[in-house]
Amino acid sequence: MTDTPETKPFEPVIIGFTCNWCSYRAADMAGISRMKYAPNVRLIRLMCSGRLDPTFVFKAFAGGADAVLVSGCHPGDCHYSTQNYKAMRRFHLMQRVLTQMGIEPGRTKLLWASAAEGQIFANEITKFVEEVRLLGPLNWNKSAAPVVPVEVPAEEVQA
Amino acid sequence: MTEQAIVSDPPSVGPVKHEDLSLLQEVALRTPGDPNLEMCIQCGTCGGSCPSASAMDHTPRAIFAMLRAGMREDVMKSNTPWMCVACYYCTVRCPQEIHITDVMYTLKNMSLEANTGHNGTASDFSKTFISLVETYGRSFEIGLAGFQNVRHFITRLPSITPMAVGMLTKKGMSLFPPKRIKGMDQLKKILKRAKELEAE
Amino acid sequence: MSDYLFYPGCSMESSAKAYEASMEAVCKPLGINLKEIEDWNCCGATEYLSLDLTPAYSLIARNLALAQEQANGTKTVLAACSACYLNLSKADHYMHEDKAFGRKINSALAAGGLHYDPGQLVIRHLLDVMFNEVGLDKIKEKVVKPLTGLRVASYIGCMVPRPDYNARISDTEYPYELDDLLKALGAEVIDFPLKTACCGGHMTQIGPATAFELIRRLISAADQYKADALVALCPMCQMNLDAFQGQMNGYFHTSYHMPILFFTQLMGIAFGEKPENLGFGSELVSAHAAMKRIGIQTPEPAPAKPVAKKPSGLPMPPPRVRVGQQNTANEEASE
Amino acid sequence: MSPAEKKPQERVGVYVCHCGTNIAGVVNVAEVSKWAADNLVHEGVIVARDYKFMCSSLGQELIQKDIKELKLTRVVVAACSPHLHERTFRNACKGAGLNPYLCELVSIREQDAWVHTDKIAATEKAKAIISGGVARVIHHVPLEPLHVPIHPATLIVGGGIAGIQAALEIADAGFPVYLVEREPSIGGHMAQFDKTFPTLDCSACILTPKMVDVGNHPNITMLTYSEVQKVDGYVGNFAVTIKKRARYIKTEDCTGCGICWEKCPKKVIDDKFEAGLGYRKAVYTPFPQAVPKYPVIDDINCTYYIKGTCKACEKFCPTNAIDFNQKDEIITVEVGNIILATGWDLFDARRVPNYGYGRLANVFSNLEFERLSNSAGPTGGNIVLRDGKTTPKSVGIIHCVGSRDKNYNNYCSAICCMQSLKFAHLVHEKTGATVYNFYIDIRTPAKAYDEFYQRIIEEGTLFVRGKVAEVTDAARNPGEEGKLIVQVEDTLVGKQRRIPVDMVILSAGLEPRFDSKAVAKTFGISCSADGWFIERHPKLDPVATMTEGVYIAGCVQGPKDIPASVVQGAAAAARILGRIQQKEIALEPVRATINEEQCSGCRICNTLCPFNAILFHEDKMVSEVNPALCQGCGTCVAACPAGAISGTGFSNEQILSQIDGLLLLNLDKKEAMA
Repeated sequence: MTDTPETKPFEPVIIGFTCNWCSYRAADMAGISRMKYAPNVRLIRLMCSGRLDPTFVFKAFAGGADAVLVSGCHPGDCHYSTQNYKAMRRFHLMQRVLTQMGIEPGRTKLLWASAAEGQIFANEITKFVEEVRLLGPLNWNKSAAPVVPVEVPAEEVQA
Repeated sequence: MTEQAIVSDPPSVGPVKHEDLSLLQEVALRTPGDPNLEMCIQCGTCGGSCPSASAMDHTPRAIFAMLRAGMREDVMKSNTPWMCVACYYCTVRCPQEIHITDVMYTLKNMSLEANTGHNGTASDFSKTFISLVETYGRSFEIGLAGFQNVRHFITRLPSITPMAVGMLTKKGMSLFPPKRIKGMDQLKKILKRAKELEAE
Repeated sequence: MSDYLFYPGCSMESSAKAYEASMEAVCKPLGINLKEIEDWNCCGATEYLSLDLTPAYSLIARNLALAQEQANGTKTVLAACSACYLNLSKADHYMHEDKAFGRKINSALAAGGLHYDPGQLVIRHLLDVMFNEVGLDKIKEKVVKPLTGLRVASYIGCMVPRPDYNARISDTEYPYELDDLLKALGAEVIDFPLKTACCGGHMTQIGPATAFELIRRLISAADQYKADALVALCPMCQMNLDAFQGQMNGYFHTSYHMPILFFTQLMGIAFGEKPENLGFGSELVSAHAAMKRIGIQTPEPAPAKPVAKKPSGLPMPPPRVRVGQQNTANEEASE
Repeated sequence: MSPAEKKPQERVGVYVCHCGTNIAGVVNVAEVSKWAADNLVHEGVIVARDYKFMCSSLGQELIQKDIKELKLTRVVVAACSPHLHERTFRNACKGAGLNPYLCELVSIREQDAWVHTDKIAATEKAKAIISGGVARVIHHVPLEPLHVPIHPATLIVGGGIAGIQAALEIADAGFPVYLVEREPSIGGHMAQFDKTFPTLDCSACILTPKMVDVGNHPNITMLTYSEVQKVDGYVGNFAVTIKKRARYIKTEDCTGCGICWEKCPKKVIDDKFEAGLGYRKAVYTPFPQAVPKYPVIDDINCTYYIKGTCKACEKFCPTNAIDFNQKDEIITVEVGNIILATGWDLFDARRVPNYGYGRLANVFSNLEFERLSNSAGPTGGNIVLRDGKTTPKSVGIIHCVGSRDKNYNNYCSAICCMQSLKFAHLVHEKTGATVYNFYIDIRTPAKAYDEFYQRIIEEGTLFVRGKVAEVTDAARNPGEEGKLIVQVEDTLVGKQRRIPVDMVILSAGLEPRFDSKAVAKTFGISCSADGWFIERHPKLDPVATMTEGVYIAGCVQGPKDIPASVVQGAAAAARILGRIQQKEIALEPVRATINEEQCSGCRICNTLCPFNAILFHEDKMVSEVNPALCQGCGTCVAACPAGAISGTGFSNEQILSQIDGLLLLNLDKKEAMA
């Protein structure tokens, strides 16, 4: 890209939580297979998506992240049998809280990827980055008031 | 980040600069949806399935190889797409899920643009058919068959006469063209705009 | 009573009047209420797609847009012609799958003040509706004159089972819908190996030799299995196999006599309708003998008297062909 | 808090690996390490180096030297995925006297250099990842691995050739083995085959001796006609619940004389062993050389269980070994390790309508043909048409049925080419018929395979390159009447051909077992989208899985032929023997612990734990984690409202500060902008 600083598109910073068994290995798989995706996501390895403490997510936003990705094994495939279901429940709860705090639901994403699904992992990340790019930088002062969740039309995300 | 563009946006028949594309890419991009054209493994399922393969100068598989090889002229001259009867056997059987029938349509479009003067019989039939539709908004079988046979199979006329008569007497088909649809102007506008878009 | 937006298609008005008649005759008792789409236009068959993709899809999409406008409540568009059915679902499918393409077609429609939201309508073929909506039980109820003793080959052809974008038909090569339906009418259905083979499509007009071969395969296979009639569900198939059977025989020096009927015609018979109201007698290869075997008296079509037909004399405007391509037909027509 | 105020309390060393050009090709490693040295001082980074190959002994020595000389208290290595080299660098630290768990490996290869092309962005990301690692490592605490004893016994699931090989290897080494098999006899698919490529020795002849060895081995407990229901515990100490289905035969009395199945009046189509081509009785052993020799009574088809009368077998049994009242039995066995060798299912060729299998009588599947050609099979080895007498004059063999096809299975089934060549030979040899092989590509990569191909060509097999479009009985001309017509494009000629034959053999592909996903779940291992079990590393660790103590061998891991399956069986056995020899095993000390002071006794965590590792002390009204059972998922840690539970290795401090670290970079940026 030959962008001059001012025309350079907004590059969101995204913190991603992965579980040790599926999604982190999916990321490895994507690497081993040299699949390319957007460099905006920085991963943190947990043993299980069930370990995700909502505080982590709030902390990430407070620390300047524009979005947070939570990923784990597919429902039913959890290495710890059912813990990712617990993660799922927490996630939706958390998303509601975040909305009240003025953070669009579009800034958090839940992604299931098995150890074999490097391609899916890569594609989903790229898609997510595009979605967040459209949302623009997370601005606390502006979005202090609760916002109505804005649905991004699928095709625009594609573009 | 060009990778993203590829990952996130499937090819579509949008205005694209064809000159900087390979022949294969051009065909793929001009076909609605993603025809998976680049995925061909040359297994021959299409050629084996095709009911009119015997009439084709190249089997569909061969055509795909030629597209890869960039043999534009030979492909444009080939009668293969014009012999396609759109039975979709190849499409559903293709192990690589290539939308072969749709690709054949695209190739017909391109060979008309290339105007190689080949495959007149087939393309004229399509043209006649459409010129009628563009006039009445509906097709007109008898007239169509009449045109086509006069133009290309004069010698066949005697042999088809009984049938033609049958068409008129038994099937009660009319010698007269259908009534124009009410929205003819509307349809014309739409087609005009569509042709402009196609040209883009 | 369930409503359907009905897209007849051009053949229904000319070559396939028998189909239209018999269809209406059987839909009523089965509670299928057809609302013809106001001012529909030709779907372009396989021809327009060959010339110009964008206009071709726009031509099809106009019908979808009209249907959407006139829908009020009904979502299902019913087509009886395979080619129409496929074209309508094809346009809907690709406008939906390929967003950019969808926008393009819609901007063409906009020129005519129309718009279609891909995925808004459900496009289905008559057979699919008969089998999956009405259901065999209900059809069996209506049977008053079982077709016992009639041996038929069920012929679905290409465009209903393939590519079948919405996976409505049981199989792309060996679907059982039509077989079961005809069995439900009491007919004896042969295991027809070519039930989804090609009838030749537009080849009759482009490469007659090829077309005749395809027709021969179907007719001879049905004949091998000693079928009394071959049952079709598409005007194009019926037309090719019926109208061109004579020429095919001439071409191969064979003497096949295989009546080609629409499945709705047989449904009508089984429902006790009068053959006259079902378009019998309009077939070129007479079904008289076949139907007689089960005690049905169908009008014996009068032998066609050869009258030379002068196509150039037909009242018809000169076809307007795209610029850049001179057209021999112009002169002929204008003379 | 602005970084400046913080007082570094640890001495951290940062080591950036080039991994040749793998990382250095995209990430500017020199810049990264310099940045770390300059900008992470507040975190206590006192040295940052980059080196060509950190994992090399020289690289490790570099780290060890710094630990000793610079008194490092923490080490961060930025290189490949922790799943690859975490152990390496931990050991390096250990070697230099630093507790291995004070070392953090962050991935800038799999998750940075390899997946990005924009060098600037990649370099920035590397910095962030490292700063995250540094921030995290500070909160690491010295840990000792948990040492648990290993139970010497091994469970092997699946009595096919892979399982048999593994069982014999371990048993011969003197350790106990439980071999669980679903069918009444071990032997698996190999027992059904006729000849084996490329040497053409008879499958039974080479397999049965091994089966007998298994049967007689003092260290092997065979549990045939049985299935694993539940697996508890962890590596070294699994408790496996197994259901032994009722045989209705007193095995201690049965001599396997065979009178019962002679006398049994009920004939049943044998769609398992004879692939539907032959019959068996309601009381039966799948095949004469079955191990164990005892039959089973199939209670679904047995007349007694249907009508309540018959008992012919009981009447004639010379040793009164029949027991109609036998019940299923549930047993539990203790094992230290597990090998899964559950094999494959055959692709159902009915799914390819255009090949007419199941509709056209003389279209056969490969398994059917194996039985047809097998001298112990229903036709005594005569290759004949379905009518049972006519010998085919021409045979078409179709490769890649259901394989390499996005409509069915994407993958190549690996064995079909050689198998089809073998079929061609057998047909030639036994019938002298004309044989056509229809192929897309001929794949003969292993030892003596291509020579076999050459031999088959020489024998006069006609090869047609093209994926067959359809097999039909619709004749187009008298020549085709009564034949099966194979319609195909001969891609080397570029023309469509219709080839009339008497018999068609479909080389249907291999598929994962129908219940593979459920099995994977039972044993806590992961399964690819297709359903094949996933190995720890596709090249370097093909028989281990991501789950400690569970190994895979044979086709369960992916389609493969007999030699490859045997190799994997032996390999898995060797891995386990190595483990058992150690007597005990070190486990990652990633565990949850509950601080009694803070625990409010709400018991939320108790129900969350999938391993029931949390017990509640009624007396003290507090919960406690049993470290032996805890697997360290951390769900309870996240759930504890009182924050009383902490997860070693993944404590809140560690993760929260890693977040800070990862974002440090943009904090700087944001400040810069402001």
